[in-house]
Amino acid sequence: MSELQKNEELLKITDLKTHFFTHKGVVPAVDGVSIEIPRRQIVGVVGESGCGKSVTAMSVLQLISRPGKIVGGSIRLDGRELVGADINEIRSIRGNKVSVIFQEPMTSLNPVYTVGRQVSEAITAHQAVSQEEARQRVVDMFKAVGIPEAEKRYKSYPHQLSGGLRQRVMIGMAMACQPQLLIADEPTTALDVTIEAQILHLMKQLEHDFGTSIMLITHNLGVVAEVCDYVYVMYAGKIMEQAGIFDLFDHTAHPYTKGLLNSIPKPTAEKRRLYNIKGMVPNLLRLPKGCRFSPRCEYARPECFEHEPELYDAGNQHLVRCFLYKNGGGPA
Amino acid sequence: MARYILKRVLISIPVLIGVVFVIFFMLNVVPGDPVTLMMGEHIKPDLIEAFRERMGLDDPFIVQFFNYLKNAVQGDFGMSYKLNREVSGLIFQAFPHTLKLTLWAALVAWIIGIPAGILSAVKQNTLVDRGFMTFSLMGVSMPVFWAGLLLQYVFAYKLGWLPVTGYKTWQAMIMPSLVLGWSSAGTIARLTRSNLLEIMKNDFIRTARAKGLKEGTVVVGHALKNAMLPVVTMMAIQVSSLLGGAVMTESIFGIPGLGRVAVSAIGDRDMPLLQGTIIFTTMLIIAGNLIADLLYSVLDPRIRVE
Amino acid sequence: MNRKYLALLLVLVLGVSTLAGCGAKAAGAEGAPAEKISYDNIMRLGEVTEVDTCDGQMTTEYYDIPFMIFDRLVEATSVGEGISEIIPGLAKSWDISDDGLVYTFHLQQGVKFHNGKDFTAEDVKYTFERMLLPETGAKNQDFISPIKGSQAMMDGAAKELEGLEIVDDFTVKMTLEQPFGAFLASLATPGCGIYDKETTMEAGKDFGLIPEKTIGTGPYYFKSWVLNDEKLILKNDSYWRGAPALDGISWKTVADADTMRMMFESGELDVFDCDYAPTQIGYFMSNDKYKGNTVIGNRVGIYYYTFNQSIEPFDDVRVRKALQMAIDRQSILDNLFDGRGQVLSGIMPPGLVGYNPNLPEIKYDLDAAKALLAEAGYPDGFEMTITQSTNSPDTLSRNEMVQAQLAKIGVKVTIEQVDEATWYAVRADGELPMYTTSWSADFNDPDNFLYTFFAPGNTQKRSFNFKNEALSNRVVAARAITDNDARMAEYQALEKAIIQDEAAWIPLFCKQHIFITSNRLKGFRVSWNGWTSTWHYYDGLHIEN
Amino acid sequence: MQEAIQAAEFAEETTRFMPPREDVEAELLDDTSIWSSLKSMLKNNKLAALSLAVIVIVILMAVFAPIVAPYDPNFQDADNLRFAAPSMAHWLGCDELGRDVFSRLIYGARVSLVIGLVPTLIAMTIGTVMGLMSGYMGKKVDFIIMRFADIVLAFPSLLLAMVVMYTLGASLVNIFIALSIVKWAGTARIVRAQTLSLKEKEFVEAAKAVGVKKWIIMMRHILPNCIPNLIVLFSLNIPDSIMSESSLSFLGIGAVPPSTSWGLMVYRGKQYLFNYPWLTLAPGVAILILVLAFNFLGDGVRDALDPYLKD
Amino acid sequence: MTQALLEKNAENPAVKGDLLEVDHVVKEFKVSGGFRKSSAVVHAVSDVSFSIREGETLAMVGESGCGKSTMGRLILQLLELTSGTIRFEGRDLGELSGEELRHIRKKMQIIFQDPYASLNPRMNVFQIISEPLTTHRVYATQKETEERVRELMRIVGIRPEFINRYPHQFSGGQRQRIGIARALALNPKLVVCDEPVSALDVSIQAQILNLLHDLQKEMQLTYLFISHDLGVVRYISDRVCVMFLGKLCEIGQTEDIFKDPLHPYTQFLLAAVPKPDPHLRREKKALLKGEMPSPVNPPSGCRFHTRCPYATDRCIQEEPQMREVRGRRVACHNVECLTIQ
Repeated sequence: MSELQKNEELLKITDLKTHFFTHKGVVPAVDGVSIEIPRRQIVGVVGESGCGKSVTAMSVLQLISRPGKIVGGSIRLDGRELVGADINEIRSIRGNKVSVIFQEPMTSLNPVYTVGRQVSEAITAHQAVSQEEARQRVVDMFKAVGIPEAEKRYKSYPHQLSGGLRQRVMIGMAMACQPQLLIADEPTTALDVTIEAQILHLMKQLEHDFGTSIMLITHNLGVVAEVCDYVYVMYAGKIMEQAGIFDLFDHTAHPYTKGLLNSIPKPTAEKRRLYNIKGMVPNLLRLPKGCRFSPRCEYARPECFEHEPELYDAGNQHLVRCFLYKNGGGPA
Repeated sequence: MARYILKRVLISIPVLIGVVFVIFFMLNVVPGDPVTLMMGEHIKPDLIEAFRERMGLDDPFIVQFFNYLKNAVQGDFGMSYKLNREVSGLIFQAFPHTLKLTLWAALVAWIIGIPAGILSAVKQNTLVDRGFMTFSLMGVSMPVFWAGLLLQYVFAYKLGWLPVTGYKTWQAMIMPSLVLGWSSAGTIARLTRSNLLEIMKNDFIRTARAKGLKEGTVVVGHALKNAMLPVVTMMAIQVSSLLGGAVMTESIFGIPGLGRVAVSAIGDRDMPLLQGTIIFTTMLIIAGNLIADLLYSVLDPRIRVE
Repeated sequence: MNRKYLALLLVLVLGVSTLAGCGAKAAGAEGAPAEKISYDNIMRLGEVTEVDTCDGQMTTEYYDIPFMIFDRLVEATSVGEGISEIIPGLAKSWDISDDGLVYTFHLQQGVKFHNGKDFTAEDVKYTFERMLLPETGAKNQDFISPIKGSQAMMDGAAKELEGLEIVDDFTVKMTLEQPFGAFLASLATPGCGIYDKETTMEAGKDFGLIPEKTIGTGPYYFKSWVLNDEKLILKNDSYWRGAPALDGISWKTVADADTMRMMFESGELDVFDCDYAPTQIGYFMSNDKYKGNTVIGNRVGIYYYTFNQSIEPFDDVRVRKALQMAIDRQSILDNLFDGRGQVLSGIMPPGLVGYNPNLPEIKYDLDAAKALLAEAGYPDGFEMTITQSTNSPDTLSRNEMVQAQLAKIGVKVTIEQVDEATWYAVRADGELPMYTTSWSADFNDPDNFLYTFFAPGNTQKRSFNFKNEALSNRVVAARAITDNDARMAEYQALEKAIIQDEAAWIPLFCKQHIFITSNRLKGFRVSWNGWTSTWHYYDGLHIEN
Repeated sequence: MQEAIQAAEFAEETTRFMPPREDVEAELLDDTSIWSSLKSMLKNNKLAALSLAVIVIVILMAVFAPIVAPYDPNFQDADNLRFAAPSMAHWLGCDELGRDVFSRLIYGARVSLVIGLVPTLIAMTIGTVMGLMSGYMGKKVDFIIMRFADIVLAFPSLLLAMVVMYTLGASLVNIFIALSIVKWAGTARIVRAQTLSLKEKEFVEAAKAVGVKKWIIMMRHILPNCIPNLIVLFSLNIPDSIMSESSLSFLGIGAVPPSTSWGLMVYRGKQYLFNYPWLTLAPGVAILILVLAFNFLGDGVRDALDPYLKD
Repeated sequence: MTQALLEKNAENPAVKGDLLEVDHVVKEFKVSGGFRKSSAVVHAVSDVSFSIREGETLAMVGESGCGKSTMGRLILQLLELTSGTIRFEGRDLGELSGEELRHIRKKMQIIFQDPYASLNPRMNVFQIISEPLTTHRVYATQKETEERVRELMRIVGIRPEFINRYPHQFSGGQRQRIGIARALALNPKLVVCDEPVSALDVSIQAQILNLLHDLQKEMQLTYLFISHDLGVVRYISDRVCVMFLGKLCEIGQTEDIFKDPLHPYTQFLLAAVPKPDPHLRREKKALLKGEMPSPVNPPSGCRFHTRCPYATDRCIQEEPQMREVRGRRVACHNVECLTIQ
């Protein structure tokens, strides 16, 4: 029934909790995150290392390995609940309806098999096609993702390709079954800027050509500004702010997001001191009481150290987890 | 490829010469005169001297060494003092039996070690893991001769299923290969396990899972081949340890192989025979290394010859 | 590309394994019979060390096959408990001159070697001269060295044996340097088997090594020899005494005695020689399964400990006597050999001509031993070393018992283990401090004991360094005493003087040689001297399946 | 400047830093020292903990053998106690000379342990020095040392040990020498490999940039970082030495009486397997358990130190 | 015009004020390629010349594999030159004796990229920071050394109480501070910063950049700042040199280069950087084709020609030399026509 609801988001993550049960204690890497990804959109998830953005993404396909575990919340893809679903059902979705590309194209490809074989495997895992047909589709896909001499590259091993080509192969693999959702986990971080520009361009093109939604995980606000339609900002396992791309940059609300934006060296001639957020990311094992950003926040008020703020609506699909916006207001 | 093999063979020559030298040196500083052992008790000293001279035993050490080397290159390892036969003949007679035993044992080691390693890795830190590792490590932890004797006692003496000794039939080969193979299965299981665990942490495993592959396909199709690469090189090291173990296995199971030759040669101070045997086994080990390297290069596309 | 390499690899692996297979076959073909041999009527025996040669002249250790494939001029056979007798062999009769110097042998006629050649006097002469020529490197010259001119040959000074004369095709005359009472007996030793001149010369170094080239006149011919595996002899259908009842005899080389025992018990061998596992005697003897399957023979031999008189304090006769008294020989015999033997106080064991049953007993007496030690200046004992060769757990047990026993009189024993070759080498240099070993008779004469051990030179070679030259010289002189009774009396006197007065060694005991046979093997006998190797493998032995 | 200091001071309360990858598990392991890794391994790996307990018990028994052993191991009472079956008085029975097997086992543990430890230590010390020099100095030094290692590694190790033992004669010290000769090359190879990778590390470059002398770099920067690897090697080499000794004993060139090693006991006892099985089973099982324990502990140690080895 | 002159003088080694002069430096690595491949030569740095003036920050930018890190290590004598000369304070480093080199090392230090690999995990903070001091026996007593270490820790913003802690007890940013303290221990003149912030999160990156900036002012440091992050480079540097595949493309004042890049590679590089401002998003972006060529077989002529949309036949055949164009130095045959476009 829910499948019929036309306006349903493609992916709806509600109050997701993914914790890691280490011998030192429980690490709440993702601590109640809600993300919605509409069809045909590029949604960015930004944050610094350890904020839980990748864990969130991996939770969607349940690629969390021990000692991590999804302990609560719901992930609905096209109205189907994925949390608690049968592993075979998840498997039928992986690489088929939802696929992933990773940060390191070198280590993400198996060094002992040809790239062609690895990509065609993604097809044959989900569709009953002949080897030859799978092969043809891989070659077509290679062409689509801009791999020159696709026929020849089919037989190449990962180490014979450059970083950029490898990432194209990864994207080709992800797109092989024409998924509805592509999760891109820091897809350009390991690449040089000129290659990064190529890959970002390719992703936008794919979104355009195939109508694939993209969940883009990154720490680079430049990349976000370049390609995303809507952005979630994460900090220490929680969403701090979410807004449309222009809203986020033009009306930055959360002190953390502001801090992040101000930390980036600006393209101005003056050599002023850079703004920096004091302190560092908290240890998830010992989260501060109240707002988890409060110890680093210059606007922190006594209540910030006591209570955890919720996401408050700042209008125009702009939500902020900060008491400053409790009543729709903003910082002075 | 051919050039590479040639290069490797050339590189191993100095190593071989070194081996010959070490053995030659060690055996020449030991007490006990082989000549008096060979000759009758009533031979006059001057005849013994004449014999020594004829055998070149009076030459300076280094001259003897080079003479030996010269002959060895032509395939002449001299005559066994004790057995009065050509050393090369003795070695070639014994070698096939050792090779057969070693290959069988290697097979057993792999049949026990690899599945045990895989299962232990997949079920890491469970009872299954501990059980399989214990089983395969037990082979390493028992003196070969003791394990052999117990097996003989149970399967040949008590149950009568298998012959106590022998090497001509497959039934006879079961126990020796089991004893010897088991003794190196632990190493293989351990290596397979740790490699597999290591490989399973790799990003490409996550990629494979993300493709929607079944866990079995991920392990066997993606992890195993990578994990097997170092295990293949292990073969080389195994040649050495299997040959060592064969010394005892052959004694217990009455297999007329190189190990027996070496043991009796040492006991008899039969220098030419001992030298020949050790040099030959060394060549086997070097060849094993070479084969392992070649295998590695065949299996691993990253270092494959283009 | 990938496929090609895999194919290559496959070929490689297959190649290696086929090579192994072929190799095994090739190796088999060299020595092992190509045709399938049925072991139904073949006696299967085992031994722990591989043999270096089957040429009886070249070995002092291994006589099984030389006994069976060659005949000697005369044979020694046991005719009763501990009594042996010389019977005709290739010599059907012989005359001895009155002065005991000239032996004339009349040879059997019509005897053929395994290759069909006739046996003649020429073969006897060749065989004896071959033994003496230095280039042969033979080791058993002792047995024929009494023949005149043998020393000259051994020194390389003569090419022919002066004392051996071919009278005609079937008569040989041998002249001795001096009378030697045990000469006939020594000709019955396995080292004196007669070879075929022509084939032996042809075979050269291969004689005794390659079965086809090792030709004799014996009841069996040498069929095959796979080193470290099996030696096989098959019956000589045209044996001059008549073909043996067995189809053949096989010796399996099994390096490990415990494995061998299991092979016997699971029916893979027909005879188990308890010498390989003396500790198992009790087990076999008390096991109902083997009742009636034990064959016991007295070993005409003796276990003993030596003293090296060049080493302090063994140069003191009181110390030597004290040690003689401090060892509980009966306990060793009981514990290590299940008591199957007899404690001895001399040199000559029962069963040897000249054995003296009335020799005073050396008593186990710790107090007397301590007193003697104190008298010699060692009231608190001293430290000493017993040397043994490695890989001999039985010797080790014996030494450990002695170690514990001597501790009771304050003597601290260190057991030193060296490998066999070193042990022999050091012993030959006269430098082993103390060791234990055994000796059994090659031929039935005291000379085989006293001369071997206490002739000048020999005592040094065995690391006794026996200092009483007068006694040593008497040992040599005794050889030439022609009157047998007088000779025996002299030997008994010498025995008492050397062992009891001089305390030159510690006699322990003689022991029984026990064999356990399979149910199917009948008529197994022990040779007169208790050896494993026996000429009796011909006589009366058969298999009932 | 002031601001920077403030920020840093603030940081002290939250000493955790998330590395670039969100691999929480690995990152948490990384934080611990060798010692605490081992401790937590023992807590989590019951088998390794049990193994350690076994080893400690054996070591204690060996050290306090005169107190623990109920009898003098060399006291013989062949006439009364020969092959006495296990009983309350003699837990593991008596041997062919009437000696108490249990007491001999305890004393034998001394020799077996010493043979496990000493040659391993010697070999690894030599191997470490060689490996360090070879890896760090490179060029000719490397070439020469590695060719020596090749020679040793090309030998069938048991045969080499046998030859050495025959050359030198059977004795405890010679076993040490033989096993050390056989084993140093393996360590050298591994240390060399690690030195080669450590040599490229930035902290070594930093030291070079400062002008620190070669051998100080080796000792201060390279060697300490090889330690996890050496610990693993050590724990896995010990059982190997114990087994080698038993092989040498079988060939009659192992431990020499009156000292008795477990290998020797197994070898001498095996002839009584049929009738008096405890003579060979007791020491055999003892070896099995001890070597297994070392192997399990070694495996545990390796698992625990794995993050260090990858550095 | 004056600036152009200044720039020109700066490139002239004869002019005083140059702390470091790099002259036609070439570095080739022989790669044996393991045993299976025939050995190859990697042309890591090919004929590079530039100089650094005292007190300035020269940034060296380029993509991975362009040879910028190798250049840094060559300057510090951590690698041997294949050819060319490097002069520090006018002295040819290649001709120094071991002792002189040790002495001069005090004046040149390095800060590394990876805060994890750059500190010895088995040494505590005191040992790490004091190593330069003890190596050069700066202080006679342990106490003085410790005092200095504590001072350095204060300077870089690590609480001196942590002196006995080990690296793993610190965060990446703090480790980087320790690395900086070690580099500063001997009061160096030149500090080579090899991607000092690229492994750090944005917020920490800002802290470290500020620290480096402050330190430069206080201690009159000269930086060679190696980075691939153009934003960071623009923030911190006075001058920039751009490298491509072992060669220098362009060198000049930072602002000049960022506002008006001359070399086609510099242009593409700057265009490729994602701007943290969605309003600057362009649908059609000028993208650089292809991948970085291999330094084992660098392209003939201009090394950039395989990717350069403006490449002519001349570019394929003839290697462009560095020449002065509008106040900076560029290695491109077609600079003039390009800028006209």
